[in-house]
Order: sequence, then structure tokens, then C-alpha cells
Amino acid sequence: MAGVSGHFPILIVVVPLVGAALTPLIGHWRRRLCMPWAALVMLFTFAMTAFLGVRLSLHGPIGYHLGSWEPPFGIEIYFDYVAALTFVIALFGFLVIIFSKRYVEKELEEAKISTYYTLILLILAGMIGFVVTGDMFNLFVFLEIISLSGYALIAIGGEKLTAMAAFKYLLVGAISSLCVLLGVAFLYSITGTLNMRDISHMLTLTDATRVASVALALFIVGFAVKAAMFPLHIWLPDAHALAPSPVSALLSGLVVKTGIVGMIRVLFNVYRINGPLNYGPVLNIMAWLAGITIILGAFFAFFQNDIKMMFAYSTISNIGYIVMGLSLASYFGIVGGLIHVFNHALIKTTLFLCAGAIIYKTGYRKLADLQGIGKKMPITMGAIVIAAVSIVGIPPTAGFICKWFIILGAIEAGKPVLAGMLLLGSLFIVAYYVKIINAAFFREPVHEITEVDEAPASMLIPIVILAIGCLLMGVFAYAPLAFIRPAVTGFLR
Amino acid sequence: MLWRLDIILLLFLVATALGVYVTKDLMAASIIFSAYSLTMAIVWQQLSAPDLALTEAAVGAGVTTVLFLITISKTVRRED
Amino acid sequence: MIVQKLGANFNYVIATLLFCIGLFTVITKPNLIKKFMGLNIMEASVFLFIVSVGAVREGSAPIVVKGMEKGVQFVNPLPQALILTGIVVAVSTTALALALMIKLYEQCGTLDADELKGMEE
Amino acid sequence: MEVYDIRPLLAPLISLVCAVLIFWLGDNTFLRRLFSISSSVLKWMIVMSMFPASLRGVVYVTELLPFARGIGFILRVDALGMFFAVLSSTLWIITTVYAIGYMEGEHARKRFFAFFAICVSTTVGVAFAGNLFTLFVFYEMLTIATYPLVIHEETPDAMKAGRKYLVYTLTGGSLILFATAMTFYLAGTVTLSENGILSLQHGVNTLFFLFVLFIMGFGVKAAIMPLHGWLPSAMVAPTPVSALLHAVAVVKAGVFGITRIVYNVFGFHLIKQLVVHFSGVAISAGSLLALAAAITIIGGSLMALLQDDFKKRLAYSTISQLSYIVLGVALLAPSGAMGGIVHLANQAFMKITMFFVAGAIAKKTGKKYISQLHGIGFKMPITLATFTVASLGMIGLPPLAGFITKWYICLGALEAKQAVFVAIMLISSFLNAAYFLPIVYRGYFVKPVDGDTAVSEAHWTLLAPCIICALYVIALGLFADLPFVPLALAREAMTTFLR
Repeated sequence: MAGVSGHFPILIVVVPLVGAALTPLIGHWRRRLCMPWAALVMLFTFAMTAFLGVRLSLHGPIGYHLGSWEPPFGIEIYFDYVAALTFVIALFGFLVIIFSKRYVEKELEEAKISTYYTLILLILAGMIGFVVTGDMFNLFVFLEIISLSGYALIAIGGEKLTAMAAFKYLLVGAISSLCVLLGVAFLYSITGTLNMRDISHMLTLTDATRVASVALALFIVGFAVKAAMFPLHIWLPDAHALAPSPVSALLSGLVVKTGIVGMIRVLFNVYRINGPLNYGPVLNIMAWLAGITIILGAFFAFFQNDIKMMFAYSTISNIGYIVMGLSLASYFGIVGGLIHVFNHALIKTTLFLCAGAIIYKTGYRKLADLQGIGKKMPITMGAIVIAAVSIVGIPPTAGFICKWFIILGAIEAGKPVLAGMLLLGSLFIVAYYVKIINAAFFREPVHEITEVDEAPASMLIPIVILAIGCLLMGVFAYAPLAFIRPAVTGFLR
Repeated sequence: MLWRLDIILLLFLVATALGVYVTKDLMAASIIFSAYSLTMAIVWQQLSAPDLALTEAAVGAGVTTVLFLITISKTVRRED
Repeated sequence: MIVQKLGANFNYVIATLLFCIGLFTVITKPNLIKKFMGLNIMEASVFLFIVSVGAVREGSAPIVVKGMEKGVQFVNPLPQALILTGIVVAVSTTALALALMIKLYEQCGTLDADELKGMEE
Repeated sequence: MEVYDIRPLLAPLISLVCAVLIFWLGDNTFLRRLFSISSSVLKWMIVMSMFPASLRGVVYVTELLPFARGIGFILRVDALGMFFAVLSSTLWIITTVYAIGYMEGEHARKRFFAFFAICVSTTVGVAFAGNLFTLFVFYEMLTIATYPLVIHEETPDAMKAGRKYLVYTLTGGSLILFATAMTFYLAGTVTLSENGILSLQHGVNTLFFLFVLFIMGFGVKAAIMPLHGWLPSAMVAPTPVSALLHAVAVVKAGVFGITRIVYNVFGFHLIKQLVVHFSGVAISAGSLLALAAAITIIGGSLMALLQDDFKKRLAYSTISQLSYIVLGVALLAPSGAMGGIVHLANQAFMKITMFFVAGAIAKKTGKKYISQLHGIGFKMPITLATFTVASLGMIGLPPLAGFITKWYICLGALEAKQAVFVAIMLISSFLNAAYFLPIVYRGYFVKPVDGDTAVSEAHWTLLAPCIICALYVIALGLFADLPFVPLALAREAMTTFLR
């Protein structure tokens, strides 16, 4: 590790953090420069994560010790295969920032623009930090950075009831953070360290399994709230539907995944499947809850008439997919769960950005008002169709891959009923996406939206890139699999 | 003898917490909450965490209480 | 026996009790400000718990003083550093929540969770 | 002998490119027609260029990037796949010509022709799929691409039919996905093989369960009763769609899938050994499938008798005819399999003629009900003549196409020592006559109500496809045993599978 590139693992966190800190100053100087600045910061971060990703695939996980203190004394950044997700976070963050430009100019008061970009950079920095850190307490700190900026971003729009949605999220989120913190404390009390790999090692030596179990329960509850798993999902639909659309895209595509990544870290990196604590029954319960999450999420989505509300409920059911895959604890199941972390991020970001473009152009968000929109905004609606086909899991799009692997995982784990639940859920999901597609393409418009045309290029380009991604990631699934396979092999060792 | 003081302090914490729960007047409740934070600060001093005690006294008892009071003055004062 | 055990773990017992009181406040009180006081009580109780984990009875503060003899038992400094971060996080959460509440009050004219829920529909 | 070649990929790709071009430039009528016709001809030429070698037993293979261990896109042209591809690409040309005539003046033609092209692309994909995974991918794409065609009219009826169609087929698709995953788990591969990939060591009960799953999955599109509900309601689609998709592409994909499952996933020998004992009664997989097919053959025919809507009657007839193929496959006897495979083509040509006729009549006179067809033979003699040829074929009159099928299936039933199915075939022939001949009779021998007997045939784009298909029906019967006719391919397929 020579030169600056050796410090990339920490720089990918520090650069957006510093960028966020500088944004208000830049906004104070020239308000128009906020967006280019944020985009530049994210692009730079993206380049670094890409470099790290290549390095990772060539040489394996990269450990980085802050201030050269060896763990367990110092804080460790551990860029492993799961951390390759930072690449996705940075890329999507960049696209969302590009998309935000016109949207924010229209929807937000001018004074809030620099705050907006600050918070966006902050939440992205928090997520990147959350994914790469190898330290339990830092996990908590980054979780709080994400959560706090998330609450603020939801409420930034100032529409009626957004404050309520944000508050609901905040209250539940704060309690879940406390659970995580308490979990960290419990683990610390029996292992005396905060470094994940050390904790994992110490857990094999300690005999305080009861404390460890309680800590595990706390972690799972805490992260399940963040991931919006049934029955802890109540906060999500309002929060994700009422936030400004680019923010919804970030929240639904990436931020809920922090709960998932947290679970992955705890379940597979700290406790380990073949570790001393046999938590198979817990996983079993989680798998069933995930099945219920899939079906209920899809079921409620069907009865919504607000497109963003639909997408938000669809997020819940997709989180069910992921959690089911992970908690099957079989090779294919975990592969499926992990790949859906990535694919769902791709799909849901596309969907919410499209919804944003439509709301930006028409001002309508109810399905009944949007009839016939497909003829006016063919590219945007086309992207929605691609994403919808993908999320439903029609091959050869991205969403299909995870379905395939999770079903395979369920059979491998000897729980074919769960696969049945997943398939049933995905049929429900078809039902409401067909509703959207029918309304957009096969019905006559009710409103005079004749003067509506396509969204501006700065919105279309991110949408098109993401939609093409939805298509390609089905065919080129081996690209994410190159990172996921070694990760899962590591988990199961 | 000191651990007796600990016990009294801890019991007092519980009492203030219950006080916060039962008090209907939010202004009063936030004052009681401030007392709770101060007691907590003393407990931490007892647990040999002086830096925490300082922070808690300043942030918990001070800033948080002030924030509560500002909010209450701008919104409602009574709970029901 | 039970009394002894209780005495040895008295901090933990109180922390748990406080946590429960806080949670109870959050769940049962309709007023949002009161809910947040409850949340703060919960947070403080968690901090109390964590510091108690690191505390050594009769240990001294983890500060090196000149002329100190060797072999003095320190309390573990790491949890305290964590709590310091925790307190800052807690206060920022509170600040954000209270700002939201003011906004909510301006929009809806009430801070009662039940009334707000009715307004949502 | 396997040969690596790009053509198996090229054939589905060409109509996909055509679809993209139509989406892009399809507002121009001339360009739209040009793309549609030229790509269909081009595709036919590509498929036919592989035909002679395929007849000699050469298997063309294209492998695309595998994206996970043991799973990837493999296109593999064996005799059976070739058979289905020749069938669908030939019919696509004819149907395209017909559709151009039929859709004249209809709305949203760009969308129609684009999705039409995608459908055919995926059908050839199904034909060439070299593993279950690829098969499933194209099968699901076919479902999705058909949906806009089914609801083309955008009327509430059409929307309802579309919904029904999706519910049925996607549920079926889910079952297939599940079963595919299970196959992968059991066998460690999903690559179709000439003699099957599963073996008895996986346990008879598991295999039987898997078999039922597959049959239920593919059975939806193959319209095996009671999974047939979507097919009659999907008749609200424009006639070219009904013709191509509900006589050829969609339903045949289901039947083709069943054939693949029986011979290439389980294998002839394994299916024969697949017997479970259910509360003392021995049930064999083959006879279960044959039984379902027999029930469908009779049930579909009876339902067809009750219909007055012309297209609905044809739809129920399709349901019944499809199960001939399933029955032939399920008999697990050489002649039966051959009869089933041949019927893939025979039924397609006969049924498509009938749909073309129904469409031409509806387009020309607006008459959609059989009870309105008095004297239609006076007005449209050639059209009705083609219909007569097709119906006689359906009934199984020698020397027409349908006779060949029935002959082989009956032979198969005897080979399998299940003579009861011969009786089924005879009853079904009788029923076919009962619901087709009244139409012919009414057309030729009942004077029209308005007394108008002037000849006024439909436009040549509608008429020519009818005539060509009818001639084909005769040719398939008369020259069945010449080397360059599908029968030879079917025989090639059958001999490799039953080796």
C-alpha cells in the first residue's frame, strides 16, 4: 500500500463528510454551486470506491487501521466483500444528486438548498462508513449519522404531514438505535473489545452465551426496525412516500439497507453461523416473519392509489425477500439475499426517481390522475415498466436473479414452503405493478396533461442509466456475484 | 458508606423519572427532567467518570432542558 | 442471598427500571414532548448501564496524575468515551425532534399523537 | 454431434431487433410493414438454413455467458426444437401478412407489431432453449410480451381477460421456477439432455412431486383442464393474436415445455418407472398425465359444442386438440410420441386456418357468432372452403393432416397397451365433427337471411394466408413421409429421445 491510495478506505468516508461540512459554506458563497460541488464530491468518492473494488477483487479484503493503531485498540476500517456495496452507494448517490438539481430547485425553498445537499452528502457518508467500518461502536455512530440526516431529509420538503412522518420515523428510529447501542454494550461487557473480528473471536472463548443471546436479540430488533421488517415496518410507508422523491429514492434504495447490512454484520461477521451461539431458531423465526413481510407488503401496496406509497410498500416486501434469503442461512439463500440488496437498490432507486420525474412534471401522484401518462412521458414510464418487470422478477432482468437464488436457497435449506410464500408474494407484486402499467399505458387520460412532455435531461439521464442497469444486471449477474460469492463462502466457513 | 449515597441517588433517579411520567404540566416535567439529568451526572461522578458527569450536567441538564423549554413555550404547555 | 445479588447489581436493576419507565412513557403518553422526555430517560438509562459495565468498585478515574503510584485500578475508559459520543447523539436527536415538533405544531395546531393520527386520514 | 454456431442466437435476436426498430420508427406505416415482413422472412431463412443439418442429427449450440455456477443462457437446436422453430417462424410470415391486412385502421398498431415481434422472438427462444433455465426465461418473457396483445382493445372485457391471463400464466410460471430450482438442487444441472437429467436415486415421491409441479406449471399454457380458464377469455384479442399466439406460440410453448419435461428432464425411462402408491393405488406419472389429457380432450370438445361465439368455439377446440399432443407424449410409446410431436405442427396449421377464417369473416361482415353465419359460403366461398379443409383435417379424415396424428396416437396407445385411449380418440373425432360440420353446413346449405349471395371475398392479405395454410394442411397429410417434411424431424426427435 503505497501513497494516497493506501488511505482510500478511510478517505471514502472522510471525503463526503468533509464535503458535507463545506457545503453550507459554498452555499453561502454561491448557492448555485452546491449541486456541482456535491456531485463532484460524490464522483470523487465513487472513483475511490471503484479503485478499492478492483483491488478487493484482485487481492482480497483490505484492512485499514486508523492512526496506525493495531486493533483491538484502534479503530479498524475493513473493506471486505460486503463493503463493495460502497461502490453502489457512491454511484447511486451521485445519480441522485444529478437528479436532484431540477427537482430541488422547483420543490424546495431556496434557503434550504444548501442544507439539502449537506444532508445528502452526510447521509451518503454515513452509509459508506456504516458499510466499511469494522468496529461495533462506529457502526452505531454511523447509524446515527444516517438516521439523523434521514429524519431531517424527510421533513425538509415542508409539505403537510411530512413532519409527522419524520417524527414517527424518528421516535421508532431512536428506540431502535438504543437497542443497537445496548447490544454493543452487552457484547463489550462480555468480550472487552469493540472490533468485530475480535468480538467474533472472543465469543468462541466466552461462556456468557445468555448475555450474547440478549445482545443478538437487541441487534436484530434494532436493525429490523431500520430495515422495516414486519411487524416493525409501520414507520416506513409514510416516511418514504412523503419525502422529496430523490430522498425517497435514497431512503428506499439504500438507507433501509443499513438495517440489512447491520444484520449481515451481526449475524455473519460477529456471531457467525457456525459460531458458538446456535441461533438457528432465531433465523427460523426471521425467515417466517420475512415471508409474512413479503406477502403483507405486497398486499397493502395493492390497495394504495398513490404511486409513491405503492413503491414504499413494495420496499417492505422486497426487504422481506432479502431477510428471507439471509435467514435461510444456506449458501444460495444468502447469495440471493445479498444480490437483492444490490438489485433492489437499483430497481427502487429507478422507481422513485421516475415517480419524482412524473410528480415534477405533472404535480400529480395519484394513480387515477396519472392515466395515460405513458404516452406523454414514454421514457420515464418505460423506465418504470422495466423496473416493474424487474422487481416482479421476470427474467432476464435484475429482480429475477435474487428470486432464483432465494428459492434455490429455500430448497437447499429444506424449507420449500418459504419459497412458496415468496412466489405467492411475487404474484401479489405483479398485481399492483400491472395496475400502474395499465393506468399509464392502456387508459385514456382524465386530466388535461397535453402540454406535459418528458422530464429535463438532468432527470432523464440518471433514470435511463438506472433502467438499463435493471436490464443488464439480469444478464451480467456474475459481476455482483464475483463479490458476493467469496463473501458468502466466508460467512459459511 | 459511600455506596449508601449511590443507592439513594439511584432511587432518586427512579423517583424523578416517575415524576416526569406523572406530571401533566410540561414545564414542570421538564424541570423534573433536568433534576433527573443532574442526578445522573452525580451518579457518573460516583462511578468515576468525571468527564461524563461534566458533559451530562452541561448537555443533559442544560441544553436539553433549554430546548424542551423553548419548544414548550412555542407550542403547548399542558399535556392534555 | 437475593438481597446480596440485588446489591451487587443494583446499578443494572435501576438502569432496567429506568429503561422501562422511559419506554412506558414513550408508549403510553400521547403528548409528543412527553414522549421525547421518556426517550431521553431511556437513553440515560442505557448510558448508566454501559458505564456501570465499565466501572470497577473503588477504582479511580482514568486520569493519569503526576506522582501516581503504579498498580492503581482504573475504571475502563472506553465505555465512557462511547457514552460521550452517545450523549452528543442523544442531544442532537432531541434537538431535531423538537424542531420537528414546532413545525408540526405550526401545521396542525396540536402535539397530541391521537389527534394527529386522526388528522392523517 | 454438436456444432457451435451463432445462428441459434441470431434467430430470436432478429425479431427482437425488429421490435426495437418498430418502437423507434414504427409510426411510419411503410417502415413498420417493411421491418415486420423482412425480419420474419430473414428469421425463417436463418431457421431453415439449420434445417438440413438438423435432420442429419447435427445439434447447433450457442452458449452465452453463464452467470452462476451451472446456470447460463444456452441455446441448443435439437430436432424437437428445430421442429417447433420451423413451425413458428413459418407461421409468423403468414400471420404477419394477415395481421397487416387485419389491423388496417386499428389503433396502436406500433405497439401491436412490436410486441408481436417480441412474442415470436421469445417463441423461437423457447424452441431453442438448451436448459430449463433458458426455457423458463423465454417462457416468462413470452407471457409478458403477450399481455399488451391480449388487452389490445383496451375495453373492460379485454382488461379483465388480460388480468385473468396474467394470473393464470404467472402462477404457472412460478411453479415452473420452483420446479426448476428444485431440479437444479437435485440434479446439479438444468441442462436438457436427450435421455433426461434426473435419476431414481432422488426418491420416487420427490420426483413425482416435481413432475406434478412441472406439469401444472406448463399445463397452464397447454390449457390442460382445469387450468384452461384463461384461454377462452383471451379470445377478446385481435384475431391474428388469437391465431398466432393461442394456436401457435403461447399454447404450444406450454405443450412443448411438457414434451421437454417428459423426455429431456425426466427421460423416457425414468418416467416409466415413476409410480407412487397412494393409499394402496398405484399411480404412474405417465398414466396420470394421459388421463388428464383424455379428460381435457373430451371436456374441451363438449364445451366447444356449447359455444355460439365463433372464436370461443375455436378456443375450446384448441384446448381439446392441445391435449392430443399431451396424450401422445404421455403414452410413452414411440408412435405416440411421434404423433404428439407431429400434431404440434398439424394442429397449428389447421387451427390457424380456422382463426384466419373467423377473423376474415368478422372483418368483412362483422359477424362473430355461428348462428349468424347462414349462407356465408355463398359470399365467401374460398374462405369457407379453406375452413372446410381445416375442419375435415381436425376430424381426422384421410389424407389430411389430422389423420396422420390420430393414426400415430392410436398406434401409440396400442403399443402402450392402453387401448382405452383409442376409444377416446374416436369419441373425440366424433365430437370434432359435431361442432365443426354444422358451421360448414350452415355456410353452404342454408340461404343467407338477407338473400344477398353476391361473392365478396376479404382483402387478399386476409385471404391468401387462409389458402396457404389450407394447402399446407393437405400437404402435411398427403406428403407426410417425404424427407423434407416435419414428420422426418419428428421421427429424428423421437428416436433420439426414446433410445
